[in-house]
Amino acid sequence: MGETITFWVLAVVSVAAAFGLVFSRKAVYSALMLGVVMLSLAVLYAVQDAPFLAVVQIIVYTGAVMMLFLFVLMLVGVDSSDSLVETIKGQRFWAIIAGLGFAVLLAAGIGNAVVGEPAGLAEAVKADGGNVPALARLIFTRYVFAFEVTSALLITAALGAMVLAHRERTAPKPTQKDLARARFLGDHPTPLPGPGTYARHNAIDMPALLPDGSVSELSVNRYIARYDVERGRLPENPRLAQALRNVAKGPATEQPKVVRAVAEEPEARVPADDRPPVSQAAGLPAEGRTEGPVEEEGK
Amino acid sequence: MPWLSILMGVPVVGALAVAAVPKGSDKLAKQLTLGVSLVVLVLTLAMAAQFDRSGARYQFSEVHDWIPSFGVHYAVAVDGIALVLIALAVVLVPIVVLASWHDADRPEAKRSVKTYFALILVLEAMMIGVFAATDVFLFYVFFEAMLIPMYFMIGSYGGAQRSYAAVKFLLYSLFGGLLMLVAVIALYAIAAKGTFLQPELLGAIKDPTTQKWLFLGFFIAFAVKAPVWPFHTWLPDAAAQAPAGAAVLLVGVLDKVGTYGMLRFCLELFPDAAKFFTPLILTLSVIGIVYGAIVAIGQTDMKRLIAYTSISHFGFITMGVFAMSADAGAGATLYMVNHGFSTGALFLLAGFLINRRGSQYIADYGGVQKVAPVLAGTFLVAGLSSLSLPGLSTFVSEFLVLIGTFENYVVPAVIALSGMVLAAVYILWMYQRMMGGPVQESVKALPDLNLREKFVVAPLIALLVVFGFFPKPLLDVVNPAVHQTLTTVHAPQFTPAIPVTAEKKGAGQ
Amino acid sequence: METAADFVQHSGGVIGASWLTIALPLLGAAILLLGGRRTDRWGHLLGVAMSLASFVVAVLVFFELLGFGADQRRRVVELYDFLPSGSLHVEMGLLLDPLSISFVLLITGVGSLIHIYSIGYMAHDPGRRRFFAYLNLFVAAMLLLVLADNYLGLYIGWEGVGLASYLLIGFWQHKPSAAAAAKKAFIVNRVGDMGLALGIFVVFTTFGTIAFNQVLPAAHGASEGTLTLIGLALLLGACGKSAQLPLQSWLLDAMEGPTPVSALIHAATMVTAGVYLVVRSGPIFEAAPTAQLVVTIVGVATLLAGAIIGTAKDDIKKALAGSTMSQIGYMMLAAGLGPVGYAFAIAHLIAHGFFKASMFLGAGSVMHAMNDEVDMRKFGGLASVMKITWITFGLGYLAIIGFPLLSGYWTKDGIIETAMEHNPILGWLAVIGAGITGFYMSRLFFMTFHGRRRWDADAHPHESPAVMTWPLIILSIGSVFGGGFLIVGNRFMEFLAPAVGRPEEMPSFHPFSLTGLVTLALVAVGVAYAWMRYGRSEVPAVAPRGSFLTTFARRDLYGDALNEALFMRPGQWLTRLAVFFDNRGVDGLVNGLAALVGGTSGRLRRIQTGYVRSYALSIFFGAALLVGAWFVVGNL
Amino acid sequence: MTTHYLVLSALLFAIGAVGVLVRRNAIVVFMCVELMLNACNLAFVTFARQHGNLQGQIIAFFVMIVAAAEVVVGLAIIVTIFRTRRSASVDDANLLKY
Repeated sequence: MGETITFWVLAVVSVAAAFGLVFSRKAVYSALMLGVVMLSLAVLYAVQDAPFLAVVQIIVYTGAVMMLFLFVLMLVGVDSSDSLVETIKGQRFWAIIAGLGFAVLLAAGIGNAVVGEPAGLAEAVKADGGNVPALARLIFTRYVFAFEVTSALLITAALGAMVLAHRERTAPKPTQKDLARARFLGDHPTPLPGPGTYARHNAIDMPALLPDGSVSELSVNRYIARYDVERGRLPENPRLAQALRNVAKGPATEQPKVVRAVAEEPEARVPADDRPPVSQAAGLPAEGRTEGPVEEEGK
Repeated sequence: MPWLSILMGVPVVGALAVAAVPKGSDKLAKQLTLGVSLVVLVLTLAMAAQFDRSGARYQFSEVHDWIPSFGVHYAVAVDGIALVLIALAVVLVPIVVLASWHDADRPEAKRSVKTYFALILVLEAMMIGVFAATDVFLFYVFFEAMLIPMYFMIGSYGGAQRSYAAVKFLLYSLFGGLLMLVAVIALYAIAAKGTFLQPELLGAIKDPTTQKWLFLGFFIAFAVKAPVWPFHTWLPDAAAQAPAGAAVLLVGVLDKVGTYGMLRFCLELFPDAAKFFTPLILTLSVIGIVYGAIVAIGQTDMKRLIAYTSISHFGFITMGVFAMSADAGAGATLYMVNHGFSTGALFLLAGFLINRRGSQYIADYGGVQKVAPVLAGTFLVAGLSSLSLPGLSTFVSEFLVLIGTFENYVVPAVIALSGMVLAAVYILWMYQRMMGGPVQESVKALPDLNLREKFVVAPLIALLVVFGFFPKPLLDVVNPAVHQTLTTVHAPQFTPAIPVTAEKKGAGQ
Repeated sequence: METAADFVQHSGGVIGASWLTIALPLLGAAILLLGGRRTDRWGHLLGVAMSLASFVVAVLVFFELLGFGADQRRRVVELYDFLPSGSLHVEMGLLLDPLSISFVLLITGVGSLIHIYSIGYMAHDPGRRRFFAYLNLFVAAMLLLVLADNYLGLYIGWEGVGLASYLLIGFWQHKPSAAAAAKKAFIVNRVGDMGLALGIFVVFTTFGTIAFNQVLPAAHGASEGTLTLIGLALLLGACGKSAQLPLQSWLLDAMEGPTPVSALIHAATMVTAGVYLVVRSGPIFEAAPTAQLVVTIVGVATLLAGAIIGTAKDDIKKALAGSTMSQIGYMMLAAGLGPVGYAFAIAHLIAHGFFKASMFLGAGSVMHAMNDEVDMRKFGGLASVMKITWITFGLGYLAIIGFPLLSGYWTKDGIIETAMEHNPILGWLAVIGAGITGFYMSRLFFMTFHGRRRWDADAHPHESPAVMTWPLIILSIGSVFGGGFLIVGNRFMEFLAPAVGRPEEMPSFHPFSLTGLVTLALVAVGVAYAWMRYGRSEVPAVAPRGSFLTTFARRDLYGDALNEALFMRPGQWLTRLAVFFDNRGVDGLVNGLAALVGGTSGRLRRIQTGYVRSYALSIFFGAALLVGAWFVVGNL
Repeated sequence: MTTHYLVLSALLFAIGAVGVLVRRNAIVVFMCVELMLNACNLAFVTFARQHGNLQGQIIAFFVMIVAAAEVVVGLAIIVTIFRTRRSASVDDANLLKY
C-alpha cells in the first residue's frame, strides 16, 4: 500500500517535472526540473529493492551530473532565455506525433503484457546478506571486466573533456613589456575611471563625473548597468541615467583599445582562412558588437 | 611443377620488388619490370612446349581448397584456348613495357614511374590467372580484380579526360561484373553441387528457363567487357585516354576475357540457352561489325578510331564464338590472339606518333611517310593487319570466322563480309590523311623510330607475318579445345552439300 | 569429263622446286624492305636478278612440263599444311598446268623486262629501292595467285597483288592525287574481293573443300542455282581486279603510279587476273549458263565502255588505260564463251601483255623525254626524234588494232568470230568495239608521234637510254609474232586443252571470213578518220568542249560521279549520322542515365539539412515504427 | 505494479525524446537525453525486481557510469562550440550537410 501511494505521488511529480523540463523557457529551470525527476526516481529505486542505486542516483546524478549541468549553464550564460518558436518546418508537430505514438504503443504493449507478481530480490541478495554486497559480488566477479573497462572510459572521458575545453594559445603569452607597451599605445594609459563617488544606492553602479563635469560611461561595468536598467534602478539624474542606459545598450562601451588588445579572444587574431567559411557569417554579429563603439567614437 | 602458379607468382613478386625500388632510380624499376616480364615469357614458352596437344583437355592442373565451406577452389589449368591467350598476354607485356619506357615519366605529370610498371606486372599476373582459372568463383575474382590496376593506369597516367574515362570504364565493368556475380552465386545455388569448379558444373543446369537467365547474367558481363554493341561506348573513351601501353593491354588482352568467357562459360555451362540466344547475339555481332567500322571511318582522333575498329573486330569474334562451328570457333580464338598483336602494334605506333607530335588528331599529321618512312611503313603493316590482309595472321582468323559462320548462318556472314570493305576504308583513309600527301609543317622534324621502338614493333610484325603464313602451330593447339567445347554444346557437325570423295590430292599417282 | 585422277602429285625435279619462282622475288622484296638504305646502291640490281631468276626457273619448269605427255601435264606440288581447322583443311600447294605456266611465263618474262626498263626509268628517283621491292612483291604475289592449287591460295595472291598495286599506285605518296588513287584502287578491289570471298565460302559449303583438283572435277554435281551463285560471286571478284563494269573506276586513277607499274600491273598482268579466275573456274561456269551469260555481257559492256573512254582522253596513260579495260573486256567475253573461248582469251591476254606493255613503256619513254608530260595535245611529231620508241610503239599499235598478221589480229579476230558463232549480238558489238579501237588507238598514235610539234618551250625530247629501249624492242617482237605463233595451227589450244578442257570442235581460223573482213573494214575506217582529224589537221592545244558524248566519255562515262552519288555521299552521310548516333544516342543514353542518377541524388541529398534535430526525428520515427511493426508482427 | 512502473518509464522516455526533438538549446537537449536514460534505468530496476535478478540493477549502474562520462564529454563539446560561436543552439551547428 505504501508503495502504491509513493508510486502515484512520485509518478505524478516526475511526469510533471519532465514536462517542465521540456517546456520551460529558461535552461536553469529545466535543470532544476530534471533534478526533481531524478530525485523522484531515486526514491522509486529505493522502493524497488535497489537502495544502492538510489543512493548512487542521488550522489552521482543529482549531485555530480546536475552540478556539472548547472556549472556549464552558468558558463554559457544563465541570463538569456530560449525562444520556443520552432524554426524547422513541421518539426514540432511530427515530434509530438512520434512521441505520442511511441508512448501509446509502448504503454499499450506493456499494458497488454501479462505480468505476474514481482519475484522480489530478497532471494537473490540473501546469500550475500544485502543488496550492496550482492551487487558488489556481481560487479567484482562476473562483470569485473566491464567494470574495469568503465574505468578506462571514465579516464578517457576526463581526458577528452580536458582536451576539448582546453584553449589553445595561438600567440605567445604577452609579457609585462608587451602589456605596458600596448597600454601606452592605446587611448587609456591610465586605469579606467572608478565609479562615481556620490553613491546613494550602490556605489559601483553610479557613473563617475570627470573633472570637466561630463559623465564617464567607462566607469560602470556593463552587466551592472544592464541589471540596473532591467530593474529600473536608474539614478534620478537624467544624465547619469542616460549614461547607464548607453552602457547597458551598447556592448562593452568604450573598452579602451589597449585593454581590449590584450583581453580580446585569441581567435580574433586567427587568420581568417583558418576558420571554416561559414563561421565568418556566424561571427558577424559578434564583430558588429565590438566594432560598433568605434564608429560611435567617430561620431 | 605448378607452372601456372609460378607464372602468376613471378610477376607478383616482381611487382613488389619494383614497388620497393628506391625513389629516383626509375631506370632500375623499368629494367626490373622488363626482366621480370621476359622471365615470365620464357617460363610460358617452356610450359607451352610441354603442352600435350593430344593429351587431356586441361593440363598443368592445380586444385586447392580455398573456401571449403562454399566449395571455392584455387583451381587453375589450361586448355589450348587458354594457353594461346596466356601466351598472347605474356608476349604483349614485355613489348608494352619497352614501349612505355618514357610514357610515365613526363616531368610535368609528377606521377610515380615505378608504380606504373608495378601495376603492369600486377595486371600480368591477373591476366594469366583469369585465363587459367577453372573455378568459376576464382575466375570472377580475377575478372573483377583486373579492373583495379587498369583503373589506376588509365586514371592517373592517361590523357586530359582520364578520370572521366577511368570512371566510365570502371562503372561499366562493375555493372557487368555484378550481374555476373549474381549469376555465379545462382549457378552455385541452383546446381547444388557444392562446388564452383567449372568442369563439374557442366550440364548441371537442366531447366531451360534457368539456363537462359544465368546465361544472360554471364553474357552481359562478357558483352560489356568484350565489348559487344551496344555496350561499347566505354572503350573509345578508355582507349583514347589511356597511355598507349595500357590501351594495348586493355584492348589486346583484357577485352579478350569477355570473348574467352563467352566461349568457356556461356557456351559450355548453358548450351541450350546459348543456342536460344544465338540469333540475337549474331545480330548484335553483325551490327557491331558494320557499325563499329562506320563509326571508325568518321573519327578524327586516331586512338578512338583504333578503338572503334576493335569494336568491329570484336563483332567478328563474338560471331565466331556463337556460330557453333569448328572453323568459326578456332577462327574466333585465333582472332583473339591476332587481334591482340595487330591492335597492339597499331596502338603502340599511334602512341609513338602522339609522343612525337603531341596530338592524337589525324588532321594534325600529313606526309609522315616522307620524314619517317620506317614509322609509316610499320604503321601501314599494322593497319593492313587490321584490315585482314592475307599473309598477315589476322586474315587467317577472319577468314575462318567468316567461313565457319557461313557454314551455319549465311546471312550474317554475308553482311559481315562488308566489314572487309569498310576496314579498308577506315585504315587506308587514315593512312592517306596521316602519312600521304605533302609534308605538314608541324611534322617536318618528326624523328623516325629509334632502336628501342624498332624492338617494340619488330616482334609484333614478325608474329603477324609468321602466323599469317604458318598458322598451324596455333591451330593445332586450339583445335582440340574448340572441338571439346562444341561437343559440350552438341553443335552439329558440318557436312558439305556435295561431299567430294575424301581422296587425297593427286590420288591418281 | 575430268576427274581428280587427272591431277598428278609431284615432288621431284624442277617442278618440285617451282616454289622458288614465288620465293625468290619474295626474298628480294624482303631484303630490300628490311635492308633499308644500306641496299640503296644495288637494290635495283637485286630486284632485277630475282625477277630474272624466277623467269629462268619458270622456263625450266615449262620445259619439264612439256616433257610429259599431254595428259600428264597437271602437276600438283604440295608445300605445307596451311590451315588445318575443324572442317576446313587447306594444304598449300602449287598447281602447274598449261594454264598456270602460261601465266607464269608471261608474268616473269614481261615482269623481268619491265624490271630492267625501270632501272632506267626510275634512275633518278630517291625511292628506287623501294620501288623494286614493291615490284618484286608484286611478282611474288601474282605468281602465288596463278600457281596456288586452291582458292584460298589464289585469294592470298589476289589480295597480295592488290597490296602491291596499292603501294605502287601510291608510290609517290606526297602527291595527294596518288595517295587518293591508291586508296581508291584498294577499296574498289576490296569490293570485288568480297565477291571472291563469298564465292569461296559457297564453294566450301557446297563441296567441303576449296582445292581446285577436288572442286573442279566435282563441279557438275552441284545444283545449277548454287553454281550460278558461285559464278556470279567469282565474277564480282574478277570485275574488281580486272576493272570490268561496274568496278572499273579505279583503273584510270591508277595511272597516278609510275609508268612501269601501269605497264606491268595495270596492263599486262594483274588486271588480267579476273580472266584467269574465270578460266580457272571454267567447270563451274560451264555448268552455270546464266553466270556465263553475265560474264559475256560484262565483257562486252566493258569493251565498249573502255573504248569510248579511250576516244576522249588526252592523257596518254589514261587513254591507254581505257584501251586496257576494253581489251580485258574482249578477254572476259571470250572467257564467258566456255572452252571454245578460253584459249582465245588466254592467247589474247598474252598478246595483249606484250603489246600493251610495249605501248605503256613506250608512253613512259615519251614522258621521260617530255619532262613527265602526259597531255597528248602537247606532243606531236615525236616520230623523228624518238625513232626506236616510235617504231616499237607503232608495232604495238598495229598489233592492238588488229593489223593483219600481227598478234592482235589473230587473237582478237578469234574472239570476235567465236562470239559471233555463239551470239551474234555480242559478236557485232565486239566488232564495233574493234572499229572504235582502230579510231582511238590511231588518235593516240598520231597525236603523239605525228602532226605538228606542240611541245612546251622547255621540252627537249631525246631517245631513252638502252636499258629502256631494249625491253621495248623485245616486247615489240612479242607483239608482232606472239599472236600468230599461238593461234596458227591451234597450237595454243592444244597446249591448253588439258588444263581447261577441250571444246567439242577445235575452232578453225578463217582468214577471210565475212566477220573478219567487216572488222578490218571498220578498223580501217576508224584509222582513216583518226588520220583526218589528228594526223593531218591541226590539233588544238586546249581540248574543245565537245559534244555531250565527248564529255560523257571524258568523264569516264560518269562512273566516278555515279559512285560518288550512290556510295560516297550517302556513305559520308551515314558515317556522320553513325558518329552522331554513337555520341548522342548510345553514349548519350549511358551518360543520360548517369546524369539521372546524379540529379536524383543531388535532390535527395537536400534531405541532409544539417539539423541534428531533423535526423533525430527520423531516427525516432523509425524507432516508433519498429515498435509498431513489432506489435503487428508479434500479434499475428 | 510492475506495469505501472514500466508505463511511467515509457512516458518519461517519450517526453524526453520529444524534448530532444523540440528544444534547441544544446544543454537542455542533453538534459532530455539524461531523462531518457533515467527512464530506461527505471525500467531496468523494475525488471530486476520483477525477475528477482540483480543483473538489471548492474546494468542500470553501468548506464549511470556511461551517462556520467557522456555528460562530461558532451558538455565539454558544448562549451567548445559555445566559445567559438557564442551560441549553444543545436541548429546553429549545421555545417555538415548536403
